[in-house]
Amino acid sequence: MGSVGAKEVPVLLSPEGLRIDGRRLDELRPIRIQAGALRQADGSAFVEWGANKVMAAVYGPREVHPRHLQQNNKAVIQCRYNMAAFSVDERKRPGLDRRSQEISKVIAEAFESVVFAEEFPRTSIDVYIEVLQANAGTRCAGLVAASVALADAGIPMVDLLPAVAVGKVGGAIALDLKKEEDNFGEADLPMALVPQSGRLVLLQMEGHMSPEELAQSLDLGVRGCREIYEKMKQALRERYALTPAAGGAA
Amino acid sequence: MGSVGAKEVPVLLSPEGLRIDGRRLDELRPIRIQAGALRQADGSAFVEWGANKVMAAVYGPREVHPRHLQQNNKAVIQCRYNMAAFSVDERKRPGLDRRSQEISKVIAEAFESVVFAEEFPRTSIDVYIEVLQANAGTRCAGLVAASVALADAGIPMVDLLPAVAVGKVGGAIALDLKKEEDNFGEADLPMALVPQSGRLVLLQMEGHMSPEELAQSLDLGVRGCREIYEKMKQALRERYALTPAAGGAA
Amino acid sequence: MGSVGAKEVPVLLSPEGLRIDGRRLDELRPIRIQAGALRQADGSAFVEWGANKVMAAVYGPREVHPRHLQQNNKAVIQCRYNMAAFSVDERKRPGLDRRSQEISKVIAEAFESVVFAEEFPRTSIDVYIEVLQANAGTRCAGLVAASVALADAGIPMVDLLPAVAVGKVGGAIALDLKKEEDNFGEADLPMALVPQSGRLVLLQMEGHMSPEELAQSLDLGVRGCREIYEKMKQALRERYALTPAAGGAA
Amino acid sequence: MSEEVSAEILTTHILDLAAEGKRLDGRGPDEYRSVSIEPGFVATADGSALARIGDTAVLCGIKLEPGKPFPDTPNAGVLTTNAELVPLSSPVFEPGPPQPGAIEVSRVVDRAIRAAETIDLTRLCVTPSEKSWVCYVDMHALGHAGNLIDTALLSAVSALAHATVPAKRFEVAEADYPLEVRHFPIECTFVRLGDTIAVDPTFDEERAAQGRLTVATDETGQIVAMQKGLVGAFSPDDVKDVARRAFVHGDRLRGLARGGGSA
Amino acid sequence: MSEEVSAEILTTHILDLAAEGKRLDGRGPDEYRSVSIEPGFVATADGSALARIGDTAVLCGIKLEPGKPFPDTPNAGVLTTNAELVPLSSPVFEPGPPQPGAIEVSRVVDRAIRAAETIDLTRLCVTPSEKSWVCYVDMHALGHAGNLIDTALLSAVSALAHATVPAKRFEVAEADYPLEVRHFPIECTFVRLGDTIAVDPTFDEERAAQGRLTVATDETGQIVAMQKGLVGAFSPDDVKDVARRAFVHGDRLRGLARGGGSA
Amino acid sequence: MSEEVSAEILTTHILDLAAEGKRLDGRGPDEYRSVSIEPGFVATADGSALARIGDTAVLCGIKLEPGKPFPDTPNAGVLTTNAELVPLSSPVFEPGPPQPGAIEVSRVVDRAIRAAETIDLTRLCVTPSEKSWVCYVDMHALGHAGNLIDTALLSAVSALAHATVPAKRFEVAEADYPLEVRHFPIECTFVRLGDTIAVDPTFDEERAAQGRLTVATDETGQIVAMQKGLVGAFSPDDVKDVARRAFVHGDRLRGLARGGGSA
Repeated sequence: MGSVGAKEVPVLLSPEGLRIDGRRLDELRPIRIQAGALRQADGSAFVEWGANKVMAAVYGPREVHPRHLQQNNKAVIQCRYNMAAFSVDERKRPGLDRRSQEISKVIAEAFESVVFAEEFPRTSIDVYIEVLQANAGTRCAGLVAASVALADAGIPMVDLLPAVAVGKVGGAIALDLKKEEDNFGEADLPMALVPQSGRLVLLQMEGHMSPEELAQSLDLGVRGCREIYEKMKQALRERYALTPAAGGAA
Repeated sequence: MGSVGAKEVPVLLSPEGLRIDGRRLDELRPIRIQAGALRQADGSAFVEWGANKVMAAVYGPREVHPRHLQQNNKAVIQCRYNMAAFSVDERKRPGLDRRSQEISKVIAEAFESVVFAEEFPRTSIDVYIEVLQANAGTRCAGLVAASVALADAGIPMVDLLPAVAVGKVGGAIALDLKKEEDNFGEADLPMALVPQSGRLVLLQMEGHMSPEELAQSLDLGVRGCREIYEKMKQALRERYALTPAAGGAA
Repeated sequence: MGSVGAKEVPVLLSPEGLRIDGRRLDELRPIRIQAGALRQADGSAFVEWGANKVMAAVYGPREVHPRHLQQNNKAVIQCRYNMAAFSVDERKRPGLDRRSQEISKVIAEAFESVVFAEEFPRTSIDVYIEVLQANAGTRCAGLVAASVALADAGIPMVDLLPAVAVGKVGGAIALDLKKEEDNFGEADLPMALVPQSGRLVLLQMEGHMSPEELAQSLDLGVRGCREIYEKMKQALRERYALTPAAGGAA
Repeated sequence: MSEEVSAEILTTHILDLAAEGKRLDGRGPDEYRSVSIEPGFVATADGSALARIGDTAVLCGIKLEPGKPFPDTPNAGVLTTNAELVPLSSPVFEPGPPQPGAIEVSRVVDRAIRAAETIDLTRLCVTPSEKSWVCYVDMHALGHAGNLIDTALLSAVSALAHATVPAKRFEVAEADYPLEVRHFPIECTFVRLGDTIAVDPTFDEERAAQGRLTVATDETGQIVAMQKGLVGAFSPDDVKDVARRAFVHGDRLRGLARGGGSA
Repeated sequence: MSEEVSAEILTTHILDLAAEGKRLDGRGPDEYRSVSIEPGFVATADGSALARIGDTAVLCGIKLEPGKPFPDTPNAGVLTTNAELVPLSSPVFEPGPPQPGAIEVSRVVDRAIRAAETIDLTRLCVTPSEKSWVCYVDMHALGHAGNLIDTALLSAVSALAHATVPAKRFEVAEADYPLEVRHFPIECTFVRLGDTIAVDPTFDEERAAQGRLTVATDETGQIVAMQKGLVGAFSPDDVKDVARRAFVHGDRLRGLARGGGSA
Repeated sequence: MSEEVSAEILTTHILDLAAEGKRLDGRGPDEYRSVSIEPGFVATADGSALARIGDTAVLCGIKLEPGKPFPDTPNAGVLTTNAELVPLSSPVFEPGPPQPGAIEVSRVVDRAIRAAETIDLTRLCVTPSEKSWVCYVDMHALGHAGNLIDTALLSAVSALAHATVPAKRFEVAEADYPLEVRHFPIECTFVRLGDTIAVDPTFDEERAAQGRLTVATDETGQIVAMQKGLVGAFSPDDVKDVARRAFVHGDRLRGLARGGGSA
């Protein structure tokens, strides 16, 4: 999407309808989810998704910092999505830029839509997402990791929150864009689904899509989310099959 | 005043004693004051003065933020004078620079000199001034707008605070400098008057003036303030003649 | 120590074993300590040490700011080591850089190791160090000044804290490096001693030293500290022999 | 009665009304408040417009200055978007660094402008890799009575449509010339109030909302940007329906963004 | 007895004394505390001076570095003034970013230096639009017992008067040379205490004051800067009278600023 | 039972055990927890390594970019070290600007790398005074269970040892080439627990400690950096003893830093 005035644009779709990495249009990148990756946190997860590596940790319910954010009738959910300086091609200055702050906000709002926050008045549930290696789709990978971490922390929720981005590359709607597709594609549409209700709690979009393409994208994204949902549940099952806190990020 | 080493200096006073825009030395620029320009605020005013456009709003008396500024025996008066990025020729970075912070301080002190703050202990009266288009004299325009906004908010005060800058251009003392006069003139002296007592609660000066010129400037400035005072009262009369909250900045 | 890739390296040790300013290897630079240099502070001291000029002031025990740092069972000791913009060859931007923050931390920890902080629960003891002219060894000069200021403020302590840096120049271990020695020497090792116990509460090191050189450096530094200790006690004796608050930094 | 309690009562009332297809200010669920745009409000800017939707007002000023292209887009100018939600405009905004809400407004508007290719950034390049125009889009809130996003984009698109490239002043060309605007993205924001999805929410409706959804469309029938915000959820069918409605409103408001005026 | 209460009692006492033309430290209303200036206090600076008025002390250091002229003044060097009111100097100053009080001191001193044309900035230009000296005037408070503004300007003017342009060190010229100071502005600060207007206020008098007025004069009989501060008011006749008194004190203190010493 | 009280009980217990030469996790006073290093963890970095000591984990990524030498070292590249103690890694870290603890870790690691002359900065100079490589060493904590400093330096040295200079990508040379690492500094941290001085403290041991001492050694038998931290004191003999022990552990861990693996 940031390609205006860029040097050269690659071919994103082969005549056979295969993508730059050989995937079909409706195919996810490989995804590996490890619940309980950090011993210090109340809940945690490590996600490798294509060439993304994302760690998430949950602390809480605990005291609210800063104090004036405390709410009398429910927990506040604070999210901090952060990218490591070395996670992208050009070194990123440490600290939260505007993009990270916006993503932190929409992820927090997504979780507020499913967590039973009124069970923990006057507390904070802090969700931390660290992107260690980025290759498009980090907000979705972060959401998936954080959602598993919340479950690992025992925070009661309506449901897990699978997430995936759909996009448009070479004129076709495609699932789960990787970096080159995201950079040079025509549209990007990340979403997060509540599987139980079939509703979306995160939805953003940028690019060009007709109403028909939007409809097609939403359908494809929902299917992708349901596929990821199974992997999330599997990761949590594995976590509790193991002896507690086996640890190890990698 | 910022002309040292600059490219070229214009002629500021004609042989007939007229100024760059045809005004006499003791003549104000056109001024239009609209009380009650913002519905959200407790009081507000919009001022167009020459080529200045300034909006002011007052909120309060209300809770003090940050809390430690609270005073047990009176209201604190907080002022924020801010310039929009596009209000000046060269784009200004958003946020308060040192100049804005100094002006905020002297304006707050001017209002503290006339507001009956002891009537509202443990509260804050917040005065916000946004300069949307600047052409010299914005602190005076801001003070006039904020003073009308305080009256519009029903804050009890000794008196309204008219304000104007006097300066020295082409060797002569002149009322209400516009931008070219301010940039290339020899002195600038903004002031704010309490009409009832005839005393000044804001006074700054920069440039070169003999004691005689200072005396002349103070007299001219006081006359200018009294002229503006009439326009401020007229704006408030119009405000209350109208049905409430007619709104509309422009 | 910051000499990699620098322009030229001077000769630091003469064939006679004398240093760049004619000192022997175990010789301190001249040091002058004035206790009670500031009337506003609860305790203060001004130290001229070689070409260093350092002022220290102590305020407290007093209310803790910010409040959440307050400790129920003891005083918190807060230290702010700051360098004036003009104290070094190349102008330093005002405010605390990372180096100043690290030094503030290790100095605070050194004082926490000797002050009877539990005598003043829920208070703060604030130690301010301003480096006005720097020539290597400012953290030690600051520590000495602050230690005398703490005594001047009547804060109960196990002992005063003399401090000095030892280094390696021209292959030899030398006491109390000056700027050229620090810039082009092979090692720098600042330390602060509790004379009563013979233990070190501040110790840092950077450069290259064999274990034997380390042992030699520690012994030389301890001797240097004991020499400075005498000057510190003398300064406090002079302070109380004088009529109170004779003042004057210079 | 505390602010918190009165807000809760108001929320209940808004939801009750919505269940009957009604709104507090008498509008239907698919009705905008009055909209007006005044281009050229600020003479010191290279382009400007004051947009109002009801009592929400945003003033946008454009400034163009010579600068350098980014290394990864050597043939393009630079576009910088910033929204200042100054405390003058609402009791809920505080002084200090931009809050997440202000950042979201900036970024959502920025995405719509950029994705719609509102201006051709390559035409803002003077010498590849060396010199290009930097186009600052500064939006200043002057009143927040709900739906800041739509108001902000209206002000920005209109300000761009009336902007001049100060090429003569900066000695880049012989004469100043108008900034060319190729597309006119319009953002339409909706909120869920129970089973009703209402367009152009007021401040109180935003507080009562169970989800907010913004859809930006252009004049060629394309959706160019979307943003779901606040706590709450939308079904895929909701999204499709909202997109359809966004085109209808977008076509109507686009005329204002081009020419100014009120509707 | 709380700090607040004791401050209030002290204020009443100061005002009572003032009504009889007296001051807490025995001075008359038109008397300064002892003033001293020590130039050359800091060897690492290109110029420096430690100024004291009573127990108020400000150390100013000048640094000159090669830089670039501002685009709108291509033929002039750059002057940058900064006051650090460090917490070492008073229990009322806190660590952290500069507070409004520190900003006011910086700006008032800066205006006096600039308006008086203390140094000829065009002589700090090396190559128009390309290279010029940046002259940093950094003031560091070492004790705040009232009247920081006058003390700060004394330290700054004296430091400038004793400064050297490090032209050789930065390879701009063959040899270093003294910075030329053309004018010697002196600031005199007054406070209203009831009907009395007293010069050179102490810390407690500033707290008791019903208005503060600073007037900067130069050696040619010109007023070059003024600043009214604090809560309170002055009549135009007060201002004229204060200006007259500022010239008398200014002429006396100017000798110190030029040469150092005490009075 | 409050956090404060339980921490105090734990401290007493740790000190009691130490008096008998024992530790909470069964180690002896001179034993490290398990140590492992995984080089090449991050593909987007020019070099990277994930180091673990027990449950403490630090991920270091190296980035090299063309830049300019500092004026006072015209023949050298630039090395920049930064540690992010992100709140994900421990309940004691808070969001916001770097705290003194994070700054200390950065600076202690930076000093060890620099003093040991780990990389030859002059080889990172491309054109003297004009162009050089800037080498960013960014360390990201992923778990803080005590002894961050040793873990951080292990991650940094290993990441440097496995880094590539991206000379082709930045068009500085025909091909990328490995960054040459000349020395392998290893930091060993000890804490005083009563009369015992224990290596590789856990989080709880650091809280119980009466002083912390870190010694960095290189493979040539030199001590290159030291840092005493926390409240507490060490005698000169303690320091000499700790240095001796640091060499033993250093020699063992250096192999891991070079090649990766676990011990």
